[in-house]
Amino acid sequence: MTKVETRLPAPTVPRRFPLRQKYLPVTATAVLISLMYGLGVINYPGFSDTQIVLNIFIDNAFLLVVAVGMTFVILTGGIDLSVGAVVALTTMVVALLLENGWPAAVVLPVALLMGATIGLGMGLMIHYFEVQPFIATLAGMFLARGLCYAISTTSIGIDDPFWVRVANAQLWVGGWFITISVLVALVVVLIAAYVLAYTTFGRDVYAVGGNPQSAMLMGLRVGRTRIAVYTISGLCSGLGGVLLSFYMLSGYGLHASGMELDAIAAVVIGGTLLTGGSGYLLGTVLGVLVLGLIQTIITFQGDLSSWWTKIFIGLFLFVFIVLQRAVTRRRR
Amino acid sequence: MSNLVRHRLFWPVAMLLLLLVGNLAFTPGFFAIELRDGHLFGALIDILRQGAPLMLVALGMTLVIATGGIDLSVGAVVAISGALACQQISQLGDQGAVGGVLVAVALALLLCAGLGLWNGFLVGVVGIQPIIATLILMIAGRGVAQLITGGQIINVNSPPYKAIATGFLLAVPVPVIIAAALVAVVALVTRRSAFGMLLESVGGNAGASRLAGIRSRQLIIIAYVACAVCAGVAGLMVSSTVSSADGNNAGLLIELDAILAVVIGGTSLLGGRFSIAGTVVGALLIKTLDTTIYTIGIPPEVTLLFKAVVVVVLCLVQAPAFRARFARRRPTAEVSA
Amino acid sequence: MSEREPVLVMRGIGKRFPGVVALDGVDLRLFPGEVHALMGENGAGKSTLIKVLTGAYHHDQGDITLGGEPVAFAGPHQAQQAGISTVYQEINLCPNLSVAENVLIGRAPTRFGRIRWSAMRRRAEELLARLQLSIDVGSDLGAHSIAVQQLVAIARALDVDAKVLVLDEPTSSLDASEVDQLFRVMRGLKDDGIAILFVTHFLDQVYEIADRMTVLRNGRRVGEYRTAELSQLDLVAAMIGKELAALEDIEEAPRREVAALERGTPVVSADGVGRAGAIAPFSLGIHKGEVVGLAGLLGSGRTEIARLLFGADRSDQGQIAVDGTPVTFRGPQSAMRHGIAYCPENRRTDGLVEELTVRENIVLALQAARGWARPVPRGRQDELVGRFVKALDIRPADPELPVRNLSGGNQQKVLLARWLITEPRLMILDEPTRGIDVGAKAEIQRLVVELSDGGMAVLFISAELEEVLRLSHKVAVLRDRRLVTELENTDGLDLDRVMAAIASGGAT
Amino acid sequence: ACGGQERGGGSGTGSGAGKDDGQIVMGFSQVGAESGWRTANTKSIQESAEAAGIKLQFSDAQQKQENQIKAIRSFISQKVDIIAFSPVVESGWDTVLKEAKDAGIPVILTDRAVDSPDKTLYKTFIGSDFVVEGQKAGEWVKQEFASASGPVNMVELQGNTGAAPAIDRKEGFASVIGSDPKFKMLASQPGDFTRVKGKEVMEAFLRANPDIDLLYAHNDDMGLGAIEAIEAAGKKPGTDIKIVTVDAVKDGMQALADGKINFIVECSPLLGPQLMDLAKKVVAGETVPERVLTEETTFTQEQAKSALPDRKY
Ligand SMILES: Nc1ncnc2c1ncn2[C@@H]1O[C@H](COP(=O)(O)OP(=O)(O)OP(=O)(O)O)[C@@H](O)[C@H]1O
Ligand SMILES: Nc1ncnc2c1ncn2[C@@H]1O[C@H](COP(=O)(O)OP(=O)(O)OP(=O)(O)O)[C@@H](O)[C@H]1O
Ligand SMILES: [Mg+2]
Ligand SMILES: [Mg+2]
Repeated sequence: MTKVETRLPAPTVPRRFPLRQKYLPVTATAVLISLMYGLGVINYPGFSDTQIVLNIFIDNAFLLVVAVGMTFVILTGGIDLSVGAVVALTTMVVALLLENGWPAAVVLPVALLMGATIGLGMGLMIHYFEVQPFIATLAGMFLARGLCYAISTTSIGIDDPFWVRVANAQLWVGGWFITISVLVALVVVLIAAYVLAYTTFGRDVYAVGGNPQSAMLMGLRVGRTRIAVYTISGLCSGLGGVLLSFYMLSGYGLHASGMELDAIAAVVIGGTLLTGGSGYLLGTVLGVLVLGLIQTIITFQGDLSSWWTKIFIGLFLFVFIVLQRAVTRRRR
Repeated sequence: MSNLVRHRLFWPVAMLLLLLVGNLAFTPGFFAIELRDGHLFGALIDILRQGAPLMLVALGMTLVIATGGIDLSVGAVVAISGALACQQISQLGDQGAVGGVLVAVALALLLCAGLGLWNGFLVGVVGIQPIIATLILMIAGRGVAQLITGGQIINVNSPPYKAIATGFLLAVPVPVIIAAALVAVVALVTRRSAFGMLLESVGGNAGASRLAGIRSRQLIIIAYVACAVCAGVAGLMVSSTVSSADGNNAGLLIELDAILAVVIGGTSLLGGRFSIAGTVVGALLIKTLDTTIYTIGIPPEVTLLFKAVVVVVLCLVQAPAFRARFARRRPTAEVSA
Repeated sequence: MSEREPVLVMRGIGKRFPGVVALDGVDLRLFPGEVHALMGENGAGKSTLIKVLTGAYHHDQGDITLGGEPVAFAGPHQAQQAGISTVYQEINLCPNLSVAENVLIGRAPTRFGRIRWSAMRRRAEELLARLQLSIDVGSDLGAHSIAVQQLVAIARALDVDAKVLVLDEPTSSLDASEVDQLFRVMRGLKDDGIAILFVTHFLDQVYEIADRMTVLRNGRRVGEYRTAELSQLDLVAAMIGKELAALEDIEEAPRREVAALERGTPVVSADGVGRAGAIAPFSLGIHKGEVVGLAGLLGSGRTEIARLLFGADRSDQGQIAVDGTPVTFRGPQSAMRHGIAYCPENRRTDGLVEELTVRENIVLALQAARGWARPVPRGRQDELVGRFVKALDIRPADPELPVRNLSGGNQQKVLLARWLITEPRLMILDEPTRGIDVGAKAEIQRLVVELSDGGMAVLFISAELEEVLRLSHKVAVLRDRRLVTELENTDGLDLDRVMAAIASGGAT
Repeated sequence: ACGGQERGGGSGTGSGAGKDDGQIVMGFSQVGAESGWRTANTKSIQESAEAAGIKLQFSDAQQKQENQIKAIRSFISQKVDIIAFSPVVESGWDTVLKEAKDAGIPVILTDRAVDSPDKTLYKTFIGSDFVVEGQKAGEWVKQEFASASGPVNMVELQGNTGAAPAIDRKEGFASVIGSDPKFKMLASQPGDFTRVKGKEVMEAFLRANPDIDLLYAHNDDMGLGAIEAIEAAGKKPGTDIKIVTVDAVKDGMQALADGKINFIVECSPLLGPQLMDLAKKVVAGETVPERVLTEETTFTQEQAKSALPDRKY
């Protein structure tokens, strides 16, 4: 081989996409939600009331918080099936402790700590023993629900004055109100969005989801990141459980049944890939809105039998997702 | 021996045996199998018979998971299949007519195949993430099942239909035969044709598979159709067990058990390599666990805790990393458990 | 140099995988301010040694000292902290992140825990500029060609304040000018007293940059040599372990004779085929028995042409014809039906299915063409696979191993075998010699010649211009995603003329 | 949203502006459609609403309390005239009920009470008492086995773990039986209110306990499933093993008439007419009793035969 001495000009490379392709799914989702909202406004009187939109937030604040935690997990390519059960367990523990006269100031951190601990446990199992996340978190789910029933099979009411006050507090802005839970949920969303976009840890989450093997070779602490996301998810479930206990003022083992699916659905509808590495927290918020909006429309419809309710929810989801897909589809 | 221990299925099988032995301790005649009126009876037979629907659903799920997908709608398909079959049969003049029942069964399975096609279309052609694509049918499908039954439980009084779940053929319960046959067919088709390998390829690396000229669309659709048909057969069994169709409760949460069975059997949820034998063992393990809970009489309040413990223990002994730690302390890790 | 203390010493390193002894008592010394080449055939254990060094693998035997202190890294993170910066063989980056992040993730500039995105972009641009790469650092890494990705990986390693820099085949898909630029940077680092461990299969590059080298064979260390004291032939002999006489075997293929070729209707021809944003419309015909080489810089659009001809991407204009008959490719399988095969450049993402075995990976395309219902009989599979494992010298020669356990070069051979057994009429080879050792490379070159002599049309893409020039009857030159000219490979054509054509955009 | 549109348009004038044209609008939040019983309940309410000229905003919560709360909140913002719902659980309604109260919308509970200390949050509660149902079953058992000398071996099929009827029916039964040492509860497992599960669990019971005298199932469906298991094991349901269940759906009554079940405690889903009456009174501002029991009874095999022909569900 002869040595080539000629110096060639460095390649000039044109920018390929003027609009960042990666923001397209979120944008499309937002547009579709507006359309759906418009549909509601046109069809149902009273739908245009701003309170309706706020109600969606009020009714889904806990789901939003849980979905935030789930977003972290899914971004690393994992999944957390335990969230619904941990939420239920939290309501149960909160109710039990309050019933036994513990002060709210102690119960609150205990609840959060418990959620985080369960998450941590699953994270450790997933990382150190290489158990598939699905199984580890399914075991977590059994465990948490099991503990609920072990505590009590009936629901326990909450009448702690602090809890009741927070639960009934309505923050009025103009003619509309939101609850404290909504505020908490929004703060959580903002913090989480900041963490994902602006901290080293947040970017590690994306890297691990992109390719864990590579991330490890790049010198990132994959194990730490992985354990951390499950802990965060557990913490969010704990917080979600606290919010739910505000919402319900009771603890019950059957609370939040199937919430894991709602949370996963919200995250995925929001454009996050289940395989990890791609997605935005804003998408998750939109995903929760989609689910809430569908439910609101169904309630406003008001004359659907139980089965038509299900069929319509499925139909709405289908139309939404196919449209979303059609808009964002890239040509091969 | 150490080769045996290292085998992928060693720990699930060991766990299965352990549970069975545990049952024996509580119910002395647990392993006894007797021939009564020319029919096989016994606890082990019951487990096989009761486990047949789960095994079938898990079997189909294995194929879907091998493509890197997941099918949440199987429970709804179980319900729809039973509902349609019962609804058809209940309208027959003579419910005992074998021909009429066959038509009803065929119709139900055809509908299930159609539902599978729908899932496969959404995943393979439209390109929707499997979990969401099948979530649609999971929700709407329950509605459809209830629509068919009118929200009521449809009763049928049809000996041929009842035979699907409670009959015997050559002393063996019919559902066991059906499940075994389907497992055999799927195993043969996947391993004797190139279907299994191509499926694993698509699940392992979809991009590379496309560039190798594999028609992944076709494979994905087939996998979802097969999954739905398996679920459909399971649905027939479930409704035939009690000669009635319950649109809301039939197959409720079976998707979770099925996925668990597949994963216990050593198939990764990320797709790629799959093991049908593993799935069968997984399904049997789960069913045995259920039976154990009833026979030992574990109080309902702690049933889930018990399940959690079993799953955790199983995961841990299966995890190579865990065993490595264990083995380091005790070089001869040949425990008879 | 030897009077100084080595910065890194690996002694008696042993590493076994199930069924394979990858390393067996290997020693390695690295001195500050030297470039040390690690040489060996495919599968000799180079990458494994590097992964042991950085803690990605745990070794079974031996010890490592860094700066006199014994070390045992639990993982690459710790190695990095201790001052060992590594570029691994396969590009190990995150395609879903931006280029800037890939360069800097793990040590992004922060203020109060907040990543300073603008500073990060600037820093990444600076680092890439050292390698003369100016791309939009905000774009996703996955959108870039493999060569660009390789440069990004190098840039990442350069940023670290390292004592030891490890480069595992960093040049395998770079063209000459990029390699030059890399060497310039490496020399600068060397002058700063950094020890560089360098792996490549290009002997010229070794002799250009390395001060000393360690040769591995079959997981054992053959010896440590000063570059100046070991001739190329001796080096090859040490790597291969054969007497000099046997070295005739690895003579590279001779230059092609254009005159011998008869051109009728092209097997495959493109007429004004193009795809917006990827490649400008081009026309190109490839005839029976002809080898057409594509020459160009990285990102010039060679891979794009290959993908369009294979139906991997859809063209949005123009017409492709097979044997003169217009065809429309709706995907790779329709191209395959017309006897076209495509061996992609990025074997990890586009080529291999890592979980499957060597055998399954080899028969994959053949099987896909037949459809799943008509399996290739096992006996025939074994026969075909056995033949190509032997012909391409795939090691270890066990077809039932998962392909992910093979060394990089052997994986490349598996990919080649996959397409060879389909006996295509047009074979598109995108960087087929990437990461392949000298012996195997000559083998592959000879194979190309043989195949084309046997009537196969070949589209040959390589970052190594000499290779393109040697094998091709015709060289198509690309620049900025545009096919600028076609040069017949007659006596007059030499490297300089091709380079000039690339540089001038074909205006010669 | 195909068929929905026109119907939605139709409801446009109705809801919200309900009071203007005099038509009462009732928001009803149903638990779900988890059983035939529930479906009959829904149907009864829908039909009687139509008969009573009340416009019904119906919402299915799919067994989730969250959804019920959401639905009630939505009813409030739709400004319905009256809200009725079957609470999934007792606790946790205070907040949303207070919202309804603040909005001046009266609330009627059906099927199940809430445990709020503030009784002004709802006007009345109409429904059966699950504990009483369990007691009725227990009393029958006590009577039936009054003359039995040896111990009576019992097994129990419970509803879903944690579900209110399951807990109360178990409790009611136990409160009657529990004091008597003659009765022995060999096993008690959830059969999730379904036939399939009932059959499966019963099979396990039969295997573990060769000598069962009585089965108490929390609903007919589980009992029907258990009958299949008993027959498959070669025993005669109703004779070898006595069976008592709750609900009295048509299939259960049929089995009762056939002699396969011995006793059924009725739990009637047909509270629609009573509910509509109450609703009208409440909207008109009349006072209504705090607790209204549904009209229900119990059935023996003889009674079943005569009641069967005009059993509606
Ligand atoms: N993860 C693994 N599991 C099993 N065997 C492996 C694994 N990684 C490497 N090997 C084996 O170890 C040997 C050395 O491989 P290694 O990758 O170090 O070779 P190399 O010298 O880097 O070759 P190349 O030039 O082709 O990159 C090979 O025989 C390979 O098959
Ligand atoms: N600078 C770049 N920015 C964005 N995309 C790029 C860039 N360079 C290459 N790509 C993309 O990478 C892929 C391969 O690029 P291309 O065909 O231009 O490379 P090539 O000519 O084969 O050169 P090489 O493989 O040596 O880089 C294509 O998808 C192309 O669009
Ligand atoms: Mg290597
Ligand atoms: Mg290229």
